[in-house]
Amino acid sequence: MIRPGTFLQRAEGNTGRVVPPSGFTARLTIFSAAAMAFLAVFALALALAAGRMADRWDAALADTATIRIAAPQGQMETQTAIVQEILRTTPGVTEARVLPVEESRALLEPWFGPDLPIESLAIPQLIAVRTAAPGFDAQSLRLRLSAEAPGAVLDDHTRWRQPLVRAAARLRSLGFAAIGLIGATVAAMIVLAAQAALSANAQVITVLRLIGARDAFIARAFVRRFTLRAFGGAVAGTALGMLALALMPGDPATGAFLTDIGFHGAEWLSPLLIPPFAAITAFIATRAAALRRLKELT
Amino acid sequence: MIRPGTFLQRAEGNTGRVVPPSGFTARLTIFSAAAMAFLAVFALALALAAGRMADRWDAALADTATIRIAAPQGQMETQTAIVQEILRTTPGVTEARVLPVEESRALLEPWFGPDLPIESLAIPQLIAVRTAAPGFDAQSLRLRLSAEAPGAVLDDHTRWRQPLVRAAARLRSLGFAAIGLIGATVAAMIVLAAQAALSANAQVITVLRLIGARDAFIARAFVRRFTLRAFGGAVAGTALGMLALALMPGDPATGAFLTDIGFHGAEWLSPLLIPPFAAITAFIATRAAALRRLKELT
Amino acid sequence: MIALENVAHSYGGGELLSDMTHELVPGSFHFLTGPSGAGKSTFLKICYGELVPSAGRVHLFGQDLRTMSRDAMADTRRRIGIVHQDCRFLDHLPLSENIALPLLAAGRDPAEAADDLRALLDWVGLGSHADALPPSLSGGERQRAALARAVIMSPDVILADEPTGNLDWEMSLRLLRLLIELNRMGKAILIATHDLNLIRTAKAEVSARVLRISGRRLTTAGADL
Amino acid sequence: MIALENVAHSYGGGELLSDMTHELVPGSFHFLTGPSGAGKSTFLKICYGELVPSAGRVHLFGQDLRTMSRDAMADTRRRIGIVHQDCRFLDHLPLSENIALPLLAAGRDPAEAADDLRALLDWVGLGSHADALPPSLSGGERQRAALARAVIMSPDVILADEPTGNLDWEMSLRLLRLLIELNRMGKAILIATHDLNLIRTAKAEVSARVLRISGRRLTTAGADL
Ligand SMILES: Nc1ncnc2c1ncn2[C@@H]1O[C@H](COP(=O)(O)OP(=O)(O)OP(=O)(O)O)[C@@H](O)[C@H]1O
Ligand SMILES: Nc1ncnc2c1ncn2[C@@H]1O[C@H](COP(=O)(O)OP(=O)(O)OP(=O)(O)O)[C@@H](O)[C@H]1O
Ligand SMILES: [Mg+2]
Ligand SMILES: [Mg+2]
Repeated sequence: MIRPGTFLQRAEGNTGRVVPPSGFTARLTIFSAAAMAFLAVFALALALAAGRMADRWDAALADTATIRIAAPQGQMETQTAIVQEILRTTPGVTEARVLPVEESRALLEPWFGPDLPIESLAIPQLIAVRTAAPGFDAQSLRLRLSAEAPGAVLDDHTRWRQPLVRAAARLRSLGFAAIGLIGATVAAMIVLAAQAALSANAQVITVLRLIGARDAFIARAFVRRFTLRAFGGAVAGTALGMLALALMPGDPATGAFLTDIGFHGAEWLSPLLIPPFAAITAFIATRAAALRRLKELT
Repeated sequence: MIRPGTFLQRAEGNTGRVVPPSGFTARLTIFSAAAMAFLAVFALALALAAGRMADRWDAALADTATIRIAAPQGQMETQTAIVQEILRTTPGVTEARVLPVEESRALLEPWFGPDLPIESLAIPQLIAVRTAAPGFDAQSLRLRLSAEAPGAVLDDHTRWRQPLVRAAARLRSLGFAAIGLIGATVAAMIVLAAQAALSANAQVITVLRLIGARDAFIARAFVRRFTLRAFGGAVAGTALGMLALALMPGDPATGAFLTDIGFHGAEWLSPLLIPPFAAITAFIATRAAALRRLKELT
Repeated sequence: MIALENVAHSYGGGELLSDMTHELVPGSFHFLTGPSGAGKSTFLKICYGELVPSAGRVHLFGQDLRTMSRDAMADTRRRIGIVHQDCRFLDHLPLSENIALPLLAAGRDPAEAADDLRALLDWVGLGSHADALPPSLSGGERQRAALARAVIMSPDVILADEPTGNLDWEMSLRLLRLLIELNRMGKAILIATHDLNLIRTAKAEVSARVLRISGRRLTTAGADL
Repeated sequence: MIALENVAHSYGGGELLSDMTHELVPGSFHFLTGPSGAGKSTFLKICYGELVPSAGRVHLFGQDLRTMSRDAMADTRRRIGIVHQDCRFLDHLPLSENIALPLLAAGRDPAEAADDLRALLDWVGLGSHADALPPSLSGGERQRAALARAVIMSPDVILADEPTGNLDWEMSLRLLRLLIELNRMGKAILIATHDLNLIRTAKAEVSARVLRISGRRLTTAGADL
């Protein structure tokens, strides 16, 4: 069980003493904050990984195309030259690279084995093209190619891209939904815990009001305590979550999305937003609940 | 805000009346159960999708191998026949299928385009082999092949499989960890809410004990109420979660794992385990907490 | 029915009660007095087993407190009517249900005793408050309600801690008369009180003994009271 | 200082208090009596603004209750010492801190008043209980603590609801003497009580008026009391 450290008690000062220091509402608040922060760290990691993967797909596919030139042995070089010339004058093409034989062979290897007699095959020449989204017009390039280099075929990967881009979009929204869901749950749990604490301490509030304590004095005692508890709990949960992620055996070699859940570089800073979020939520929730409750008393 | 329906009140009967009907602990219990059930539905869907993908990879790769025969035009058929004969007598091989030209061509198409003059190419003959894990010994098959059909090479996909199998294993454990995490959180939240309710109702317990109510009578009133609340909340949360999943735009066409989160067929029954789990947890937690609290009183 | 033998109690600090021996027999009527903080409530709590004394033996209806099971203790409590000094109720149930609660706990149907309940409420002057929730009652009304709850099961022993502290003299007499009535039916009565007038009035009607806690000891007050 | 003008109150049902007019002036000493449930506590709650009456006007230190801001109300409460019938405390703070609480709420440092606090605790006989938590106090000890808390700020008005209900006669007299002392310093005192002996004793020492609530009206009891 996570308990408020002495630092919490010290941070509360003298006024805070009028609220009972521990008890079940304290545990409840701290635990809710910690559990939700822990889950939020994972959701955040998931969302970031999803975003990363979406970016990767977009970057890898959206701006690339391939031109395949199939021509009799003699005309291959001419046609390649023509295509290169065409690409040089096509708006939106940022790079065109004629694939050397080794690369074509590497692409084929899984199917034919390393001892493919590639020289003896009339395999097509491949040109990898990098394009810039707004200026590039695949249709007009296709027309020019068929007119000037009939052996060249443009493949702008649309067939592969469309579903992947759709998937990426859904993925992003899934990530955001998860974060929103967790955030709403944190907020609701803290609101409920604050209300629970206020109900449990109804007597404290009544006594304080009767001896002439102002609303601000009473509310402050509760708000301070709850904000600190939510913050402390969230810090603990976030730290645990980050630790768990850091200790998770990494395997980036596979490049698969699912094994890539975790934070990269500066992303490690993003979960640090969780405790302030929890604290602000607790502050607002407790303040509103306390003032509402106080309004019921004269 | 989710409120206990009248059915809950009716289910409690007469004894239940001794516990205050609503208030913040009721809301807290119901909300915790609902929120956690909602999250659990998603975690379950995630875990199941992870499991599905792991299975797919395993099935697709673990028990397959490819034999590639590169031989001069004339010897191709002989060697193919020899290899087929060898496979027929190899223990652990459950199926061997000579790939027709169309399939080889389909595999190559992404690289060479549809108008590849496949007949004119001396492309290797591919044989897809299905193996049964325990009996199959890749090493001895390789030795036999090199002795009897020197043009045949066995590719048992180890190179591709290893990282994917590793990834799949990690994926499965990730899924289980998520479910375990949520489950533990549900349990802890319910335990805390039950303790909160017992503390809030300390006076009820004291009064009942003083007027001669037996422990079982007092505990029953609380346990019943809490079990019903946790169950009701979890039913609501599970229903909402399942609804959200059902309404999520499906896109199975892409076949990508991440867009495949959801339940398939009989899997839709699995989240129905969540409410009983919540109810049992609440039952055990409240009973233990109530009896522990009662032990403090004489 | 309730027997204390060389009972002593301390709450951790010095000893509060020392070497007290006393027995409540059927038909007896006792008052318990002593300065505030002397240990009257503590003595009563020992009598009905809410507190286990630090030393000595307590027998409730023949059973030793230390060896009693929890269920036996609950069953015993049904034979003892208790008015606590700070009368506590189930704040969410109307007064009538609160007073009928001992019946429910004993597994009886409160509806059976509806007539008794009504007569009792009228006697303690709460007939018009049957549906009120306990927090809306006045201090004296709570005390009367607590007494009504203590006697509804017609228990063998009635222990009342300061039952008239917030009541006017007429109402105090009314409650006293109810207790005297019950005493005549053979119930044992023990009332902790500071109200000497009440004690004097009672002594005029029944043979009541007055116990006094002073200097940690239990003494019997003489006729000088 | 506290003035009620044609005040009436009902809790929803019939009218409980009707057409009450009364003023507490500095140096006055009042007792308030009436049968249990007559509305004494209700009257006091109206006097310190916990209840807003259904009709009539209440002025606290010259300000109209209806137009007072919440902060002004809090500040006014610091000039009124209140002993509630069911004395409530902060159960997690030791008695001494509970009694010093009004100082903390007023923004003063409780440490300054440490000597006053000690003297006050000794006067009400709680010197040895300064570090006890409220739930471990006896009924009478709570009442004395509540009175100590009410007077620690040396307020202009002291309203006490049944402050001696759980106290023995000696201790009641001690508290009465404290209140008479404060009254001689010019404080207005209003005590709701059932204890006629207490009223008689007080009348022998100060010129106390006795108010009576009966039949929804506020009357002044004559010398017949
Ligand atoms: N739970 C407790 N822990 C510590 N001390 C306690 C506890 N309960 C009571 N005491 C102390 O024991 C003493 C006797 O308390 P008790 O309630 O028995 O007194 P009492 O005779 O009933 O007094 P009163 O007439 O004021 O009700 C008091 O000084 C009180 O502070
Ligand atoms: N919040 C409330 N809601 C409804 N009725 C109430 C409420 N508070 C008090 N009453 C009723 O108003 C009447 C007067 O209550 P009050 O507490 O003023 O009486 P009192 O004169 O102080 O009596 P006592 O001497 O018993 O303390 C009682 O009958 C009580 O039931
Ligand atoms: Mg007592
Ligand atoms: Mg009153």
